[in-house]
Amino acid sequence: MGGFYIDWSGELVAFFAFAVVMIVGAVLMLTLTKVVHMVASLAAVFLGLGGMFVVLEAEFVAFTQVLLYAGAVTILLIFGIMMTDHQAVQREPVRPAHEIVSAVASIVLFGILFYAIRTTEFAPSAPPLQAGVDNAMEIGKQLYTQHVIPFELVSVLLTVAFIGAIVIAKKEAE
Amino acid sequence: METVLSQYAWLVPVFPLAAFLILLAFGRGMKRTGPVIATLGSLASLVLSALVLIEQLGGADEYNNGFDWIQIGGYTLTVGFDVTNLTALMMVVVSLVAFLVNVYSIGYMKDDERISVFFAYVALFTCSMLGLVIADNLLMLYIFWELVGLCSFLLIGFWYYKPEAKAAAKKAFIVTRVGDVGFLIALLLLFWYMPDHDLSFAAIANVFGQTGLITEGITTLIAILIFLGAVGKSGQFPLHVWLPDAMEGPTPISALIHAATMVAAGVFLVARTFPIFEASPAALDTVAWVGAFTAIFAASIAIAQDDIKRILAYSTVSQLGYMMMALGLGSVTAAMFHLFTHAFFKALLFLGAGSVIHAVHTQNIHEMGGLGKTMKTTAWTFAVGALALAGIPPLSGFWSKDAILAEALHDHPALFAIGIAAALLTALYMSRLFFLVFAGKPRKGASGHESPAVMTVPLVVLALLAVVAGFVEMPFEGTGWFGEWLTGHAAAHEGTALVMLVSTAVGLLGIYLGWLIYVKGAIPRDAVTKRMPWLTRLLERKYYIDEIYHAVFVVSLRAIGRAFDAFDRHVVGGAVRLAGGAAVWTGRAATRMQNGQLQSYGLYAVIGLVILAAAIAGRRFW
Amino acid sequence: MAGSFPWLTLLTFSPIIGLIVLLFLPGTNRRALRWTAIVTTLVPLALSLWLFAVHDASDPDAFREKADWITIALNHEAVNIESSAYVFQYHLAIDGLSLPLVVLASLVAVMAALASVHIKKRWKAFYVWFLLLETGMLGVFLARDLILFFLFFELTLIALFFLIGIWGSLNREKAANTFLIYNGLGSALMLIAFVLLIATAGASLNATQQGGDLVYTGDYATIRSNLTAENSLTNLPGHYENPFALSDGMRWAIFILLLAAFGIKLPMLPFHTWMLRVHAEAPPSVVMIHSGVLLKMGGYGLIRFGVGLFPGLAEEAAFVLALLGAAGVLYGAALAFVQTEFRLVLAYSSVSHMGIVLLGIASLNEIGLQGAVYQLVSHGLISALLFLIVGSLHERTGTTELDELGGLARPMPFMSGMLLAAGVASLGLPGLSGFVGEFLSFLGLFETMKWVTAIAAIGVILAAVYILRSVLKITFGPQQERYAALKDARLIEAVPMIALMAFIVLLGIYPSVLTDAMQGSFDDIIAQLNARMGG
Amino acid sequence: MLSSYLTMAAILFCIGLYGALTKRNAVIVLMSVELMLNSVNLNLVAFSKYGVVPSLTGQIFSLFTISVAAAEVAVGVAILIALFRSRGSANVDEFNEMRR
Amino acid sequence: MLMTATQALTGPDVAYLVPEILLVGAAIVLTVLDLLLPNTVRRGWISWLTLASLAGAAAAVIGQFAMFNPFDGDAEVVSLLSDSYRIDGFALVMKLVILTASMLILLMGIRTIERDDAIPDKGETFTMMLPAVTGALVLCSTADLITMFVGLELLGISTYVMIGFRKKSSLASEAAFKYIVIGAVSSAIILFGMSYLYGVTGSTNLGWIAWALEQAAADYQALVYVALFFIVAGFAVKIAAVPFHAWAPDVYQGAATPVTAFLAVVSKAAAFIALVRVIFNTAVIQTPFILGPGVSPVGEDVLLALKVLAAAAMIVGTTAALRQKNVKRLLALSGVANAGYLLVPLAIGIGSTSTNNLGDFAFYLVAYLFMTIGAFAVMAVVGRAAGHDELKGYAGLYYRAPWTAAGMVVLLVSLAGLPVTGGFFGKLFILLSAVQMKDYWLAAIMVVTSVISYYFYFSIIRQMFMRTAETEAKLSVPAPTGIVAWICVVATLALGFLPNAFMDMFEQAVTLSRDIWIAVPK
Repeated sequence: MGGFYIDWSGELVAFFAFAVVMIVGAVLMLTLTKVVHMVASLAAVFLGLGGMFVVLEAEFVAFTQVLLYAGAVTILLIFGIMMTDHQAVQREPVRPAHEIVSAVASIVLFGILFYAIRTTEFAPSAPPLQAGVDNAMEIGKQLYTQHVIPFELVSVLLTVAFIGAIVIAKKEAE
Repeated sequence: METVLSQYAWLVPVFPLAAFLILLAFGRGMKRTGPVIATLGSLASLVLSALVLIEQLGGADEYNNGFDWIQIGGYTLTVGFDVTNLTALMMVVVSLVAFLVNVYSIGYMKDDERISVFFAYVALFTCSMLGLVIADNLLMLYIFWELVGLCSFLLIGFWYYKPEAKAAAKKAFIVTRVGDVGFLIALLLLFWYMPDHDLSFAAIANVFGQTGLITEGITTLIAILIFLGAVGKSGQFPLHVWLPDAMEGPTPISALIHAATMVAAGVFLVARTFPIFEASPAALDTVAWVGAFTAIFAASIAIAQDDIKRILAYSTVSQLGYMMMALGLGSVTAAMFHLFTHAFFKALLFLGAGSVIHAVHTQNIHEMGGLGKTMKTTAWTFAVGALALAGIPPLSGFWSKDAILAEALHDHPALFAIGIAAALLTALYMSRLFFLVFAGKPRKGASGHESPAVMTVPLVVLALLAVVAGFVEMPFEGTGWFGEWLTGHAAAHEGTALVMLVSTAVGLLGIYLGWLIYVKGAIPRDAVTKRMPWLTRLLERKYYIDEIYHAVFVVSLRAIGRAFDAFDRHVVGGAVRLAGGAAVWTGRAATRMQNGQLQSYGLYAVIGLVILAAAIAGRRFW
Repeated sequence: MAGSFPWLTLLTFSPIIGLIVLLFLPGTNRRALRWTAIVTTLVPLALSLWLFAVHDASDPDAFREKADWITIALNHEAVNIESSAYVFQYHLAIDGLSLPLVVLASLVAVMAALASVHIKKRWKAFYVWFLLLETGMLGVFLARDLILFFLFFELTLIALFFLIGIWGSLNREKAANTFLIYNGLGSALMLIAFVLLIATAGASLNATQQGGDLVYTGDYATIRSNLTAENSLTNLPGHYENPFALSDGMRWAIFILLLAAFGIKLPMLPFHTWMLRVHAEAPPSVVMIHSGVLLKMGGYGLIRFGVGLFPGLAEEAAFVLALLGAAGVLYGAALAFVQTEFRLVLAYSSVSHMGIVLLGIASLNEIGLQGAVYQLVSHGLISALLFLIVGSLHERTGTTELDELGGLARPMPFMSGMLLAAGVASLGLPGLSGFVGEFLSFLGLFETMKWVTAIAAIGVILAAVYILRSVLKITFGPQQERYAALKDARLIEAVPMIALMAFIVLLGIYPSVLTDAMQGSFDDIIAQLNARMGG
Repeated sequence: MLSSYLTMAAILFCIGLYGALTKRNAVIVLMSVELMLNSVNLNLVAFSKYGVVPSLTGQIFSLFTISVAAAEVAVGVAILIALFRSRGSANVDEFNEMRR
Repeated sequence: MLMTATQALTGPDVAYLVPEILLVGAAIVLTVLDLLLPNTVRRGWISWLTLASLAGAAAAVIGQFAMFNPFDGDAEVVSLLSDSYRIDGFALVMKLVILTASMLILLMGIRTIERDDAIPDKGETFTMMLPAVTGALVLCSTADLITMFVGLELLGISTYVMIGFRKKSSLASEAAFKYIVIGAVSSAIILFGMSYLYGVTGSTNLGWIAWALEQAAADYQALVYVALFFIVAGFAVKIAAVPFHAWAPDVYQGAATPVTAFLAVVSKAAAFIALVRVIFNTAVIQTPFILGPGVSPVGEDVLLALKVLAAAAMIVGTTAALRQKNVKRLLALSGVANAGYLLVPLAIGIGSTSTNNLGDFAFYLVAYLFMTIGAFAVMAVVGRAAGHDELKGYAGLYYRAPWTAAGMVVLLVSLAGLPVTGGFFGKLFILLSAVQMKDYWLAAIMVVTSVISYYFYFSIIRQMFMRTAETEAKLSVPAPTGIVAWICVVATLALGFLPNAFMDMFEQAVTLSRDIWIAVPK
């Protein structure tokens, strides 16, 4: 990067806005005490990420993100909470050593990543992808040609998960 | 002259061997016939060796024959036999004494339930001893040397249930082994230094006869090491300690092995390898001084002992010292002569002692007395032996001891003085022994009775030999054919008259003193004890040599063993445990990681990733 | 005479035939099982004696059996090589070094089979493992391929683990474990050394125009000749530096690995502690084999692989080897002297006697090497005999503690006599085999290292000390009441005792029977050493 | 610009990781894992636009990731429900019946 | 842009997917049948039909040898969708391995699962194996990161579900939960690495990546490091290499024994197979031996990381097992150690003296397969009889089931790496390669840990042969389980006596340059 020359383009502004939402959401998820609140803040992160995808001109992905994550996954997690310990409150830490070591490890790992990102100078050999409006169309095409095998496999995977989840979660008649 | 019988000399040891094998295989059922077979075996040996001797006396050539024993690459170890005048003579001595002891033992051992075992051992010993004698090279001699040691060990421990016998047997074996190691190393040295790695006596004589083939240092080393072997076997100081203890064996064994034959093997060995000694004055001196010291040292102990056989044992040690001294003085003739006569009279004394013990069932001379009346034959034959030992003319001991003293006087007056002193002591302790046992009144009701003929006849035969054996070599012109025959040149006889006078006087003096003390009581028995109790104690306790050895060797070896044991357990074993412990410890740490906490598992993974990245990739970016 | 019949294979695997027969016998019929096993062990004995009789040192190929076993063509891309392969062969052969040990192994096996009367349970399984063990040890001495050798070596390991663990005395499991781990470690070191050898000296390359045929082999002879011919692989195509060249450091590493591996088995100081427990815990007939044959695999390996492959290094290390040997002799003797348990006395005595083997090896001359082998054979016979007697005594008295024994010569004259005879054989009495091995080893070493030999010779005295101490403690002394009613040896015990003693005497009186067979076995090694000195 | 997105993704990843390693409530742990997976999507989409060789593949990859992650959550929650039935607790640190 | 030249799946191409399609189809049909049939109908036949479909898939794979004969050196690899999917020698052989293992495990599990009261839905447990195996087969064939990820997840989610199906055991639920969380985290880590790899090379195709990585490693060294290290770490979790292994004992313990066997063999093998493709197309190529001097050190560093992982796995796996008294956990730790051994051929790279890493890997994998499945089969029997999986359950097994005990000895001896077994030669080949590559320390660790492992493998033998059982009653061995155990024993011995039979076949069928290194479509 070399220096902190900041070009306040529209993308950057949007990026920062979403970044703030996401980081705040993520941090809140870690610090809030009530489980339901945590889920709500996580949903905020998901939405922020969807916004970021839009900024990156990946509208289809953004759409999927919002639908699947902010929608389905969050609901699923709320179900999970409801069916388990919905009154539960995150208690005071009882494993300080574990938490400190985890924090240190996470921070060091971030340090490594940050170092790697910052020391790299990106010199793309091609201009940024300007997908334009037929983004979804192109994605669809590729999914059904180039990536048809994983696509079909994912359908199998979803079926498996579906059946599995039902069978596992259903109550056994004693 | 043609050698006819000498070619078959190898049969001499084979007869007793055959007897041994027969007894070993069938001995259990042969309590009666077993002894007879063994005796016949030794008789056959005696006859054949006598014939060989006669042939050799007749001037037959020396005869040698053998074959390869081990052949490795370019090296050969051989076995073979040698008939020379020396070996022929020794064969006769050995087989004669063996035969007589066999006969004697038929009577002496007849009540023992393991009599056939006894005779088997004796036969094996006879075989080994004869093998030792006729061996034509040093290795073969060594082999038989060890075998006679084994037989000695077996026979000392014959009454295995007696703790003393067990201890004595063990001691005999181990102490002689110390000397044997010296012998072994000498053997190794000789093998690598001799041209063509030839260990035969002929080659040794040849090589060491010439100067310069082998350096003097090595020669001396070899000689001393060989002598070390002889010291062990012949009970010379400082390895004499086993011999008195060996008296725990049956008395005929003491006569055969520990008086007449095996213990003389040391002398024989030195005589056989004498060219090596001759090439090294230092070695000769060593031999002479060790011999002389042993002679007087053992004689002094003998005075203070109470056990009849122990006295005789120390006497043997002392006489062997004489022989060694003779060898050290360079006179094989004198040494062999004394060996020859000593074999007879000492065997006689032991068998006589055996006869006494057989009768009174004790070995303490203070518990005997007056046996001269009840055991006439034993008494007079014993007297002959004692006089011969004391060096009273014209018995055989006189002549042979005289030859040695003459050599000493000629070469080394100091040694002569020691020899004379030892002779005095010899006469003293023999008279003490004789008078206490046979004179005076019976003590403790030990009246005794004469032994059967089968025991007394050998006594008589030996007594005769003890009388006449000395006449083969007298210090007069024209009578010294023994030395000439044995070594090829006649012994010098200078100043012998003086020696004869002095030694006779000393002998008589000793006997007189003994008579004064023990018969007449003119000098109180405790005269010395009262004034110098420490001296008596010192002599009684044999100069504390056993105690010193125990402290120095046994205790320290045990301490070393214990120390090593601790080392083995804690250091070597500890290292092993440590290695195993490292694995277990790692495993324990790894197991502790398995705390069941999912998040800990995740944390390990993250830490692992961080460390891998930081350590391996990170080094590229520092 | 030999024809093309696979005599060596028959010899090695004949116990397996008996094993198969055993499987069909009912497990409760003790006599049938035992006699099947005994008869089975007689087959290899007969074969090995026959081989011993007809063996001709000048015709080493008379009984060579070689067959392709594992030949694997490997991928060879990225290297300019036409083809490459692993070639591990089934390769058995005899020579003067292995022959005496084969005879020893088959002989001791017969004796141990006879001695198996002491086995009180699960006979069928016992004989199965027993016969497997025999195949293993015969194979070890015959194999001429590194991998094949290793297979047989490990077979003995597994078989012995079971034999100790199931039929041993009180602490058998622990003993079996100790044995397994310690010896496993030894063979692991050996495996590393072997793999290093195969990967370097085992590689041979036939260069052609386009590339070459690269073959990695475990063949002993190939590895040996490659090791001696230093630069056999400079014809590697391309400009790679010879990747198969062994640096001096690697040579030393391999040599030391081999030394340690076989040193553990021998056992060499300070790798001996595992053996104590085995000696103390294993059943008599197994200790007979263990002490009588398996330890010998260590000495055999040292000579065949240590000295045979690296004579030059062996020469440079000779002094250290000799010191280790001498230390073993004295250390073992001193420890044997203070033990209070007879089997431990014998165990330490083995340490001491195996020290003599090292001395013989360290001499690196023909006398010493033959002496070492002689000592191996002799100690094999003697210790087998001793442990047979110990087993018989233990069965009767229920103890091997020296303090609790005594005066057994009266109730058991035959066995006591045998014990005494075996004892004196063990302490190196001339006329018995122990002496010859000891003497030749000393004699050989004396040429080069006089002082070490002289110091080690003190062990001769110590041997007398500890052997007599313990043997006399057991047999001599006043008779003890509780042992008065004990019976002397049964016929089935006496026969192996007498037979072993007969061999001990034979080897003691007429050593040529063995030395002639070994004649020329070490010519290669000696020649190489001489060449070194000349060059 | 790419660096910013990557940094953002790294932040999310590490926060998710921290959450997964420390949160006691099993549902939150699952949520944290989702956060980690989401950060990957950000990477992919960012690379898809600004990468060395920009291509749609990144976006497609992220679609796969999203669907797989959803399936994973479903199964995870189902297992958690079954576990909660037998344990009566949704605290991760109490799921330690098996250890050592 | 190369990637935009998209390739569609044509009709004939479907023929190459027959095994996978067969399995998926069977899975769906059987599941539907299971759901539709009334509860009164017995479900025993479902397991046999599952087995049959696996056998069908295996037959189909064998049939594919006709389409692409790997033994023919000139045959061209069948590549679908620009290497998303490859039918090459490596894929075919590995698919056979996976299918063999799956069939054995299924056969062994038939009776075990039927008798397991903690599994209410037995039919699903069997049918769920089919998508799992499909995932594994996909991993054998794919050379595209996306497909690889999906395959990995298909395998993963199916196995989470299989463990979770043992609902009535709270241990199993705990195991499933642990496994899914750890699995998801590892997936996230792998994905993170993959995303970077995609970013710096612009492709998810391994062939392209292999080609582009040399430049990328020069330009974006740090990111390439992160990418590869993250991928390695993620896969290390899947294969249970230390310190990423801690989940394994818990999960193995909780799962039903056949499922455990599936985890230990199929899951591990599939992850390894995928890792082989990744590593050989990235790290192994980025070494001086291939690209000449001056290449970025990243390749060698990744290999070094793999070596460290291998060493740690061997050491920790073996030593931790020393104190383990639960046989299932013990086998889990043994699996950790074996992961270490299997990592070695990947980690040592190739050089002028050794290029047969794949052969070493495959041979040991096959040996591992047989010995581990065999051991699990015996464990299933013993564990059921004893009611627990503790070591003492094996006491006196020799008296109760002598032949089973004897077979177990062979398997344990093989696991310990002693001759004459497949385990021995597997280790030997790896060892030879390691030494040829001059990685002596790794070789030393291999050998020493093998020796340490004697202790616990033989502790089972000690229990079986040297202890007495509480009961003398004969142990009944269900026929399918017994057959599996004996197939494994015989195969283990066969691999030991005739290692060349498999090795030759493999070395002829698989070559690095054709099967692993993907020719970049220029």
